[in-house]
Amino acid sequence: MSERKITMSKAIAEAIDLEMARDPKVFVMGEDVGIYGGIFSSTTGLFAKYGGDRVKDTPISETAFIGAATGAAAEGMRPIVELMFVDFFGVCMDQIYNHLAKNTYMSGGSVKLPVVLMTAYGGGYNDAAQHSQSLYSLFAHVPGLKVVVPSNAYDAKGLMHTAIRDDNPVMYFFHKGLMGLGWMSSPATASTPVPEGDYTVPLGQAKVVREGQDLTIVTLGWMVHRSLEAAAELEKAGISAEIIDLRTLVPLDRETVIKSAQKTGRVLVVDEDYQSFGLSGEIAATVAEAGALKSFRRVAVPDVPIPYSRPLEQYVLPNPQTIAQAAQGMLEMVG
Amino acid sequence: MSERKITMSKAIAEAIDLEMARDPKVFVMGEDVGIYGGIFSSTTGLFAKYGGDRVKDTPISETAFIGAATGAAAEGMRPIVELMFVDFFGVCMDQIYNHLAKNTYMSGGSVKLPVVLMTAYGGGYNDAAQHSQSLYSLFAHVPGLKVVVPSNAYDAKGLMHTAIRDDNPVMYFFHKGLMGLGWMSSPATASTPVPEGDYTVPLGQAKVVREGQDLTIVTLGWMVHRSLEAAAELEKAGISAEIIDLRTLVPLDRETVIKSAQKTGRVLVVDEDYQSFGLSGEIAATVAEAGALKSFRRVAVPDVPIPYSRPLEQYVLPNPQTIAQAAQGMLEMVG
Amino acid sequence: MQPSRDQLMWMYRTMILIRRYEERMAEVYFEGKTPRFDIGWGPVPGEMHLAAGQEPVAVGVMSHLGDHDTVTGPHRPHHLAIAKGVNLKAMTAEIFGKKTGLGQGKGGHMHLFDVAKKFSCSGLVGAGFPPALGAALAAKMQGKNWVAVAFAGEGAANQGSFHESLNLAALWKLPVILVIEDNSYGISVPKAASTAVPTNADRAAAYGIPGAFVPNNDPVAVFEAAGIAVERARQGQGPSLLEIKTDRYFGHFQGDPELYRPKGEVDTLKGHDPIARLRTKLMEGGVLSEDSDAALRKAVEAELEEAYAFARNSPYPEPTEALKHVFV
Amino acid sequence: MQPSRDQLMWMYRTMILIRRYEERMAEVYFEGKTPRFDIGWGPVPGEMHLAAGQEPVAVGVMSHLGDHDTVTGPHRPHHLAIAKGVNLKAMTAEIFGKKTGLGQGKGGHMHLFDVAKKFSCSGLVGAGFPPALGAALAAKMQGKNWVAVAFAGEGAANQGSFHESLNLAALWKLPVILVIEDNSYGISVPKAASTAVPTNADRAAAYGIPGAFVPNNDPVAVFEAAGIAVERARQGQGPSLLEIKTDRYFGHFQGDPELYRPKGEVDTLKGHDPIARLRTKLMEGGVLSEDSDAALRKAVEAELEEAYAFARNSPYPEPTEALKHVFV
Ligand SMILES: Cc1ncc(C[n+]2csc(CCOP(=O)(O)OP(=O)(O)O)c2C)c(N)n1
Ligand SMILES: Cc1ncc(C[n+]2csc(CCOP(=O)(O)OP(=O)(O)O)c2C)c(N)n1
Ligand SMILES: [Mg+2]
Ligand SMILES: [Mg+2]
Repeated sequence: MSERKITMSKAIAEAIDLEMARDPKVFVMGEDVGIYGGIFSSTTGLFAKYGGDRVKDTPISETAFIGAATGAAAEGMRPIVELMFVDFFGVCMDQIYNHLAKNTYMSGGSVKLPVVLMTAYGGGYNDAAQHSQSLYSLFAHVPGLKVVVPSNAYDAKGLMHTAIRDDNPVMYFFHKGLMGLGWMSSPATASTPVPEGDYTVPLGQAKVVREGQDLTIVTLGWMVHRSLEAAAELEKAGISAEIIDLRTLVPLDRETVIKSAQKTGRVLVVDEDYQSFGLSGEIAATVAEAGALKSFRRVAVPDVPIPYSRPLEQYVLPNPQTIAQAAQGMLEMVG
Repeated sequence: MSERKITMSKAIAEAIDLEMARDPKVFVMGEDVGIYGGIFSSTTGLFAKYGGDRVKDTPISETAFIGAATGAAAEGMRPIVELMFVDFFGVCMDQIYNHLAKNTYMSGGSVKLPVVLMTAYGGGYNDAAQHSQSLYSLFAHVPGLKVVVPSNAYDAKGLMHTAIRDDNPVMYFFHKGLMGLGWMSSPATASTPVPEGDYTVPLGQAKVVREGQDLTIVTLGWMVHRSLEAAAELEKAGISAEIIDLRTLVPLDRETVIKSAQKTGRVLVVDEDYQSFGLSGEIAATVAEAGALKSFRRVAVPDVPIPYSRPLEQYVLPNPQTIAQAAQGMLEMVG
Repeated sequence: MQPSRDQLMWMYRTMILIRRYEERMAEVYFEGKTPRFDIGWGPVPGEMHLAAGQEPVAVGVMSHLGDHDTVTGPHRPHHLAIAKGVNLKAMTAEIFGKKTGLGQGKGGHMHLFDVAKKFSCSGLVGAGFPPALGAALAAKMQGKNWVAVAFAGEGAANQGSFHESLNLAALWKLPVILVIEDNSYGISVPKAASTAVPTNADRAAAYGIPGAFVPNNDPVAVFEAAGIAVERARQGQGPSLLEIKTDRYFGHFQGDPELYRPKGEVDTLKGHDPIARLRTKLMEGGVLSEDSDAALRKAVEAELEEAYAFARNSPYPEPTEALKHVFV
Repeated sequence: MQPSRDQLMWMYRTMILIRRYEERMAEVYFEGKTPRFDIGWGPVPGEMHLAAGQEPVAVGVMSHLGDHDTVTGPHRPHHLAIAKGVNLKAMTAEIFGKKTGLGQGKGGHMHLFDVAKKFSCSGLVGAGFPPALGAALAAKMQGKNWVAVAFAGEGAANQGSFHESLNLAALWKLPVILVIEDNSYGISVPKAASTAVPTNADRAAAYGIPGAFVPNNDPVAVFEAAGIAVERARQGQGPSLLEIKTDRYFGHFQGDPELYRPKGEVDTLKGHDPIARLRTKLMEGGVLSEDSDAALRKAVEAELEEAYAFARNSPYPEPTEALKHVFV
């Protein structure tokens, strides 16, 4: 691995750049992806290099341009399309989940739709209820979309390469607070050494980012970093936490989760999405079906919209303290 | 309880009728809710009785008319609005989940939105991938919407009364195959005795529709009837299944589920929705958090879009045989 | 632009093929559903939206398109698919839910995908506009003079996607044509109760593009209007919007009680049957004779017979195939 | 319809109040964000979209509205809220995330709800149109002559909700007015790169309703155009569409590097400052003197001071209050 350390936003833009250079069928569409370079810098530099024909600013017409991505992909193009915030999916969900996600199936596999739909998720900077959601589990619930949620620059680049080369639709979620933007705090661990050339990280392989014996923390995205902080605290209290970064929700690497659960006997899900009917439940079910669920807890947004005010938002988002507390609670339990 | 037996569609229309008669602020909007009486007969007779001013046919503009319901409710009206198939939510989800569901919260409770959004769900009659989905867990995942899924005429009427009188947004799901339409098969048990006057069924109270000792089947909607059939089969094999009809997903009656799980030691979720990241997981998590999850299985749509062809659709929808098999499998397991 | 003799004959034959296809489908659809009608029973279950009466739209536009041109259709797609040249056997097999169908039985009547013929459709109202834009964009980016045409009912023109798509198409000068089939109803709702202007063609002004209204359900008039729009698109001059007045002879779907429809309306409409009108014209012009007409109709029946027999005799997919094709 | 002297003075004063509110907010917003700018820091975190320069739209329209009339605004809402008479203290406290705020700190700058003043807004582009229709429908059903006005940027006019709402409003003759604020940009995208026609007013033709374009960012011209539209709506003659050319003096949001903006553009725009222009006019008309202007500005500063002090000194909500208000 190279020693060049870059931000996650740079890693994403770099992967897109390399793919655009190698394949003329790859192009980018979205709001402010051109001169602006993407509100969260996911396309910085691409417009200058490839021009407006391959890096296309769109009107605020998500249904039209995301649906157009489906149509262009059916004709052999490989569009990368940005939905500025995942919170906005409600204006274009029909094109995403009834068409992009289903046409391959409904056509008996004859229609290929190599579309990458990238989108920003997550909170922590007081952007309130309509700009701070995670929502990835909702897309993982609906069949036909692969769902990627990188937690750091290295994975982000490799997963983007894989996503672009995949012949299926891939929803690519990046957490705003991991992008290493000049204007938003990022955990130092989100920027990593990243090779300059292309490489792939496979979809469906979770990563054990910390080995441990006493409990398994299953998490992803920003929460990987907060869980690592919690684990460091727990260490001091003599508790050894294993942390699994899922990296993709579809495909979901159930095996790695189950194996770890069998080892530690305790599963704690740390999730920035709403708690109920989402990821945390799926992990519980997965481990329970394998007969390996002895002790289970979750730290997630407690089924409320994300509030604006700082003390309120801080209260609902999982943080190292609440994670560590939940872990400690599990260890203190009998059984 | 009266001995008059009616269909679920009639029960729904009757509840709306009674509420419209008692409160001039109640009105109905949607596609073909007027002369047609609702594609699934949820509004039959209302247009003739109340006229087009209170039973309004709309253009095929779900964003506009569902958003208008929010606006009218904020001004003191009590709209009942129909989304013809829940599968169509993608064209109007932003109005539903970013506005109808969140405005109360974002306004610190000052905005009241008494909207009933009723919608048809479910498959079993070969209507393919865009007209057969359940999707209720997706709405249960997003905070701010109450979610109701009746399984029979009595509950349907009582829950509709409660929904209309509730000062919060309520998503009211009815299964097409439970409505007792002349043109679609319905289980005989869906039509029930229903009192002629008004009565309420509370939100958040699950119903134990069958008592049993060996395992708990947690289910709702159409699957209640299929589970009852399965339970009758299991009975013959000496297995006693308890069946819980959740009736509402938000609020979710976790207590009843946990109590039953504690009693039987085995939880089987039967769900017509996609399996992963949905209801079945939430039930697993709920019971596991209570420390009562010893044995867990689920029968749900195996994460594929609903296929059109009969043998394919039959294969992916839970049926009495697959339910009974899953139950039997649990009983045979060690532990 | 006037249709050639061959084009006229192609339109005539194709209209008959569509009409007879739909009439036959109407019969087949009720198989297994009598004495009691149940939407889930019989060899062709589920919703069934037939397009008898709307043939002129399909043939008038499709006369100008080749295999390289893309068509997206709505929930009422048979006439469009047939005129686009979609494999009739595979299409019928799909509607029967068979393994030999276009989508191996996974799609059904509202979800016909023929990659070779660049045809697709969707059960969501208004959903076909954006993908057509995408096809047009792909053609443009690849330097081809291919065009894309999206068809939808007049009800669909009130869906947000219509507006977003027209604006984007006009802005990017995409070679795409939006064709609105005004058959007077969106299920039970008459156009006047859904649409604030008399014709959607007037809405072209909101995008600075040409809009044309074609009255009278006449294939030749459609041919002419579509010819201009397709030519424009091929020459890089951007999109057009057409609205075509047409007629729906059947109910919205099979089983529709049609209580909203004035008594006798369909009979009146059938008095202007576009097939009969074109037949008269062709006869008068000496292009068609009683004999050649009979021969043509016989050939059509044979083609239909083959397609329906193929569908009927094809095997169902294995149940477990339901698990395949979520991803390629 | 010409504004009265009182109306002119109200518009003038309110424009100053808005301008100074926004300028002050711009300062406050950077508190706690220097030397390093971090969007999540300081007393006012999160995105901040300021409307300095767009005052004429707010005051010209709001001159015609009372408390019974409903207004929905977009993500850039302060000018509209202030002109609608929203409680300035509670609004500012909301933007500071305080317990005393309109939403007890839950909403924030893009989510201001004042039930008494019938004001609300949303961070989703184009989302305010449908609820305004609903308010208008409620008024109509209740036999009131109240109207509803939805404001949105020119970028929002390409969202599907715009089209659906205009069609439904026209069809049902709802007392609603859609006002498009054309400030030339949707974030970085200039209007010509987002909108296929020069003015959205032209799009009224697609719904058979009046459409007016008001150039020049002039409050009196807005007053006149809005007066006609509001009057029409009150008299039951249905909706109107207005587009108003206005100017955005700040970036899209605070922190916007504005690399897409031609150098010097903002200075040029400020050369046409509508407040300065109205001031000259009022001076020339003898309605305003240097003294009365100074007094008025002083009063405005006092009002602002009070609002900001109230916000600053109010307590934050208790963390656990985050769990309240999902339902009433
Ligand atoms: C977004 C959406 N809303 C509603 C429906 C239900 N629906 C199916 S067809 C139809 C009427 C369509 O009318 P029109 O566009 O005129 O086409 P036609 O049926 O007349 O061919 C409706 C409302 C749907 N399929 N999709
Ligand atoms: C549906 C939706 N898409 C995208 C965005 C992101 N966004 C916020 S403001 C904005 C630009 C809006 O432009 P305009 O409507 O002209 O309003 P202005 O900001 O100029 O006041 C965009 C794209 C959003 N909030 N909602
Ligand atoms: Mg129609
Ligand atoms: Mg703008």
